[in-house]
Amino acid sequence: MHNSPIATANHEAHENPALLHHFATEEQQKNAASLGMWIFLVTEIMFFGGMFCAYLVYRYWYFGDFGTASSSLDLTLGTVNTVVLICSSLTVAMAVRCAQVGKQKAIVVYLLLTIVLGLAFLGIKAIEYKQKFDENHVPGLAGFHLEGHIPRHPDIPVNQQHAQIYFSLYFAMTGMHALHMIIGVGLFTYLAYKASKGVYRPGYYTPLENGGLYWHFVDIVWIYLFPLLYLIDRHP
Amino acid sequence: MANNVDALYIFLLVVSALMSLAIFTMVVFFAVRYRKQAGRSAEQIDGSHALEITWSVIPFCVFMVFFGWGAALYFKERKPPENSAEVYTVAKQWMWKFEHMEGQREINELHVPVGRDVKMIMTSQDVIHSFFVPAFRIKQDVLPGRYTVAWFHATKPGTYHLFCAEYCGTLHSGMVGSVVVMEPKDYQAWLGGGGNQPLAVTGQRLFSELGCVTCHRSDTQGRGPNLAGLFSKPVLLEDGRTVAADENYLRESILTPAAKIVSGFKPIMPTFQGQISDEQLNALVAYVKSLGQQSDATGGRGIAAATSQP
Amino acid sequence: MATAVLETGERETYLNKEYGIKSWLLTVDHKRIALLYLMGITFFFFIGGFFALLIRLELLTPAGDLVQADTYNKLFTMHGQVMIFFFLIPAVPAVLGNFLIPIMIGAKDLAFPRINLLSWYIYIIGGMLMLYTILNGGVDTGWTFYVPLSTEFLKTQVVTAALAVFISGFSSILTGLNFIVTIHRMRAPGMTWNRLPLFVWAHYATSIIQVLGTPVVAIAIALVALERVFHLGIFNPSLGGDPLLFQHLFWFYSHPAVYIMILPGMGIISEIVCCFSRKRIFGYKAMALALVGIAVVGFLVWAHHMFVAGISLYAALIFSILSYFVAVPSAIKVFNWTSTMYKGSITYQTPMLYAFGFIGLFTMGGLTGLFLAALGVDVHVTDTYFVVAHFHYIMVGGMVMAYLGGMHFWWPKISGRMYPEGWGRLAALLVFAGFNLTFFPQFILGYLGMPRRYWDYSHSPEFQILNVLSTAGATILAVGYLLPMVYFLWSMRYGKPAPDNPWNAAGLEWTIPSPPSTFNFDEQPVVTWEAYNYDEIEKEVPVAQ
Amino acid sequence: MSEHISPVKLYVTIWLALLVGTGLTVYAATVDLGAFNPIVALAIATTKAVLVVLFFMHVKYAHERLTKMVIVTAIFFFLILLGLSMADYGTRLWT
Repeated sequence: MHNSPIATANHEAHENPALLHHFATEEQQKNAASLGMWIFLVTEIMFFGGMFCAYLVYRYWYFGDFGTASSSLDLTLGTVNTVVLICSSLTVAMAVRCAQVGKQKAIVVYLLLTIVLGLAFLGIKAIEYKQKFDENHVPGLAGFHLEGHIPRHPDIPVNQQHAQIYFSLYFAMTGMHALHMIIGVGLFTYLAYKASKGVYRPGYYTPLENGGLYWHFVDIVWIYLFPLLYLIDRHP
Repeated sequence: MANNVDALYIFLLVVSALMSLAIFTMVVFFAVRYRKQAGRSAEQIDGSHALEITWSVIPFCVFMVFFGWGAALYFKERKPPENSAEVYTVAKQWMWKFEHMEGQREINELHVPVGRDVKMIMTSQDVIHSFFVPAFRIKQDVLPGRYTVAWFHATKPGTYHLFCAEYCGTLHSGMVGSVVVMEPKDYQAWLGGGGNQPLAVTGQRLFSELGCVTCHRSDTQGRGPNLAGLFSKPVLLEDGRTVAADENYLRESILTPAAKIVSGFKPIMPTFQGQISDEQLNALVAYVKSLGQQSDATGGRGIAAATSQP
Repeated sequence: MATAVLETGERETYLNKEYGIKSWLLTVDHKRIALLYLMGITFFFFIGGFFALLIRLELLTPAGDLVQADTYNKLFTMHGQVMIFFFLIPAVPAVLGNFLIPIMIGAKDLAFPRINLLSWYIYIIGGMLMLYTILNGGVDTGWTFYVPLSTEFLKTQVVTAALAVFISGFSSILTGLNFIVTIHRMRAPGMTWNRLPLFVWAHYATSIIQVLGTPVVAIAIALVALERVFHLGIFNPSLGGDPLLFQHLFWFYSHPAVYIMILPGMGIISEIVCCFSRKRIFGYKAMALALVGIAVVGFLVWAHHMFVAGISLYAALIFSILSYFVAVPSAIKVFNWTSTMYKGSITYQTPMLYAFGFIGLFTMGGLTGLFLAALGVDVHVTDTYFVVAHFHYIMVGGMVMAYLGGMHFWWPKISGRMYPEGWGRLAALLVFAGFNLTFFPQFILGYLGMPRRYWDYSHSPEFQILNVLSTAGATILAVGYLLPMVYFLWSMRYGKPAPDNPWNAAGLEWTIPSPPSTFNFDEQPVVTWEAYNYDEIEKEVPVAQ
Repeated sequence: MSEHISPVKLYVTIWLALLVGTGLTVYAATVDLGAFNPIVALAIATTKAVLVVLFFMHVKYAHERLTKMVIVTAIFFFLILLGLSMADYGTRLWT
């Protein structure tokens, strides 16, 4: 096909320190890294996909109980967190753009902003978890109890078992997402350090770009988690 | 059923044997005929779409015969005939507990009459087990939290192996038993032995003891739906869905009543999850089903009679 | 061509370029990493094989007399987990694939050499955790980790075993990722998709499965661990959870995983059959397409493991018919290999003997798969020894035969030495005979109704004779497996030095010295020929040897 | 992959669109749309995800189809997982 890399034994290219020995050209190296990142994101889609599948099955079975459990989440904090993540995606995109145009100081600023936003997200998430512990909404702990009734059915109390399934999924999915955020913050700390050394420049910013792809992906997962977990059956 | 399964099995065996014979013969023939010889070198052939299509389409057609035959058999295996004798089965690590409609209880041994359809209504108290009687060619996993169903029709008296076929922990291989198929008269004699209370009667007693009867009345005045004639009928639910009132529906409605509210009723029934044993649950289900088989009037009387108890 | 020469006068190769533990443990050379993997998988193969032997010894007599019930359950569990996750899945891709793919496509290395090394370390960490599990009392969930047995009932090392599998999964994912990128981005000029050896196509298809499937089983097993440790309730039936959901997620990967094992084997067999028949492959495009087709359709059939588990009848229908769809490309492959031999000039060296064995055993394994896909028959034979025999025909009869065939075929390239041909043929025959004696009786046992995972069958002594045959076969098989290990090791020192192309075979790997130098090619090769150009090779060397 | 450099204005526009989408989805959840509530929620989420993928992740400007094919493949197999699982769960109650 058309993308067969035309690699020539170009010895001059090997004097470039950023070019690893087994690649013929910088172009080839860059394309390889980018494809690798996308394939990694494929595995991430399938990783979260397993949990989304479990979610779908139980939401289909226990729709009413899921509605009640969902409404017990703090919508304000959830919305704020969504906004925080969207802002962080913008700062990441800006950081990559700064590398493209060669504004090396601005890269660091945007990366630090991203880290701050990422930490803010994690902080808010921690507050939400704390609330769930205080309210006895943690599955598997003795004393789990969710007050309330099925949406629009004041006479049907929520099923405690099914509510536990909801919260199990909630903790598994948001927990796995938070783990990705923590990894992301670590990754961006490294990138910010490298950027402060002036490593990323218009010709070479692949690690930064791939880090950005990762961050955007984690953002997209949240874009789905937010309505699926927080916004089930909230209407009166 | 065993004969039907064996017929398909033998058909598969013959077709596979022919296919492998053809392939093995070709491999051996080519290996010998075209071995390296002086003065002859390999003739290059790039392939042939015509041949490739042939050996895709022909096997595919044969496979579709396998599929169709296997599927037809499966539907027969999975759908118990009406009016089968019913045996409620509770599996646990590592034993089989059976309860006949007539009230006989057995452990690891199942007595059934020859020439009668027998429907196993099974659940597990702990992990997944699997009810497997090789002689009848049937197998069905037994799951915690719901009923699964299997059926068979024994044609020859004798004693047959019963195995648990799904790995279930330490003594998985000890979770074995036997199915004793008896001549009808022997079976009747065996049934007559115990002076047991029929399962539905046990269920009826529970029905009043647990207070079910105060709401599920035989008239239309009850706070709960009238259960007479309910079994296997479609039920219209409050949320507009219609479900079939099968064993799993009855089970769920007793354990988590709020899950499926019958149209026109309020969800006031308390849950019985964790309050009754699997055996009691089976008895209740058997009782409600028995209401379906009797005429409404008899069912009503049965309940009315039971109301006199405290 | 300036070939580097060492002070000792030897040619510099990837093997003698550097010495010392560090030069191996920190290497980023795909060939050295392949050898690191070779050590890992050989180690785990013999651990798993040891468990298998104990299982067979226990089943020699009907009563459970050799080991305790719990021990037996641990044996078959750990046999399965070790063999599947630490031998079968990495074996061909991580050893032969790792070694050969860059060379076959004319590259100096995989696209991500450091990630390649990382995936070996991840594999080893997973393996160490598995060893820890074994030494710390073992695990008895069955390799399938079925809930709720694994989450709530067993008292063994379920969490560490789950973690071991989880971690090794990432090794598999990274290997697959590396291969896909390498095959897309690193091909030499002229090495078009239509010129790739089928071995490379097979690994491309395999990698797709690794990348798409492995994460799903990873999360399923992670949820089991979470359910066990934190008592989350996702599959818990007492909360209204569905144990079958775990089975769906598990088999979504674990069925395609069978193709992770067998597809690379199919790649090897294509290389061997062509070489020893001196022929181009019959129907290159159909063969490549069939590999990818099996990988894709293989994702649509997983619930055929659950026909008696309590899934819906209608879902069973869908999965049954789709299972037959996947049989068609498999049939194409068998017929095309056979046709490749037609009018060839066939010789019977050890790799070819393994290829014959593979075609026979894979055919039988595949055909018995048709029995299991037929719903009505599956009800009877699933979870019996019939299934055990079926998947061993595919995985051991198919994949291990192909693996050994490939090891013999490329051993001269890997080690620079020839293995002893006579011993090689003997071992191939022993493996074939031992294998059939071990597993053929199990088909019959299964149809007679012996359930799998039974420690004690004293209630059915009629099963004994077939079990004795099976155990007898297993001992022959064990000898057949030990022999190659012995003579491969022997040949590293005493074997005849291998020429660059001992089989006079086609393919870029045979154009470079044995063993290759670190960067494989001194000059960037440019490919101008189709795969398996045996017509041209035969013309160049009219009568080889 | 992306030598393309997007203008800041584009990024800010996408960012604003994402924020509007968030507001919209929260609002839509409070309105009774019957069966359409989840559909609307998923449609908004998907729109947001597509914006992120196309512009923030630069897929719109990728030179080759490969990146898009990779994404489509992943979504396809994810839907296979959901679809065939629901083929079981959706038909269990059929008789």
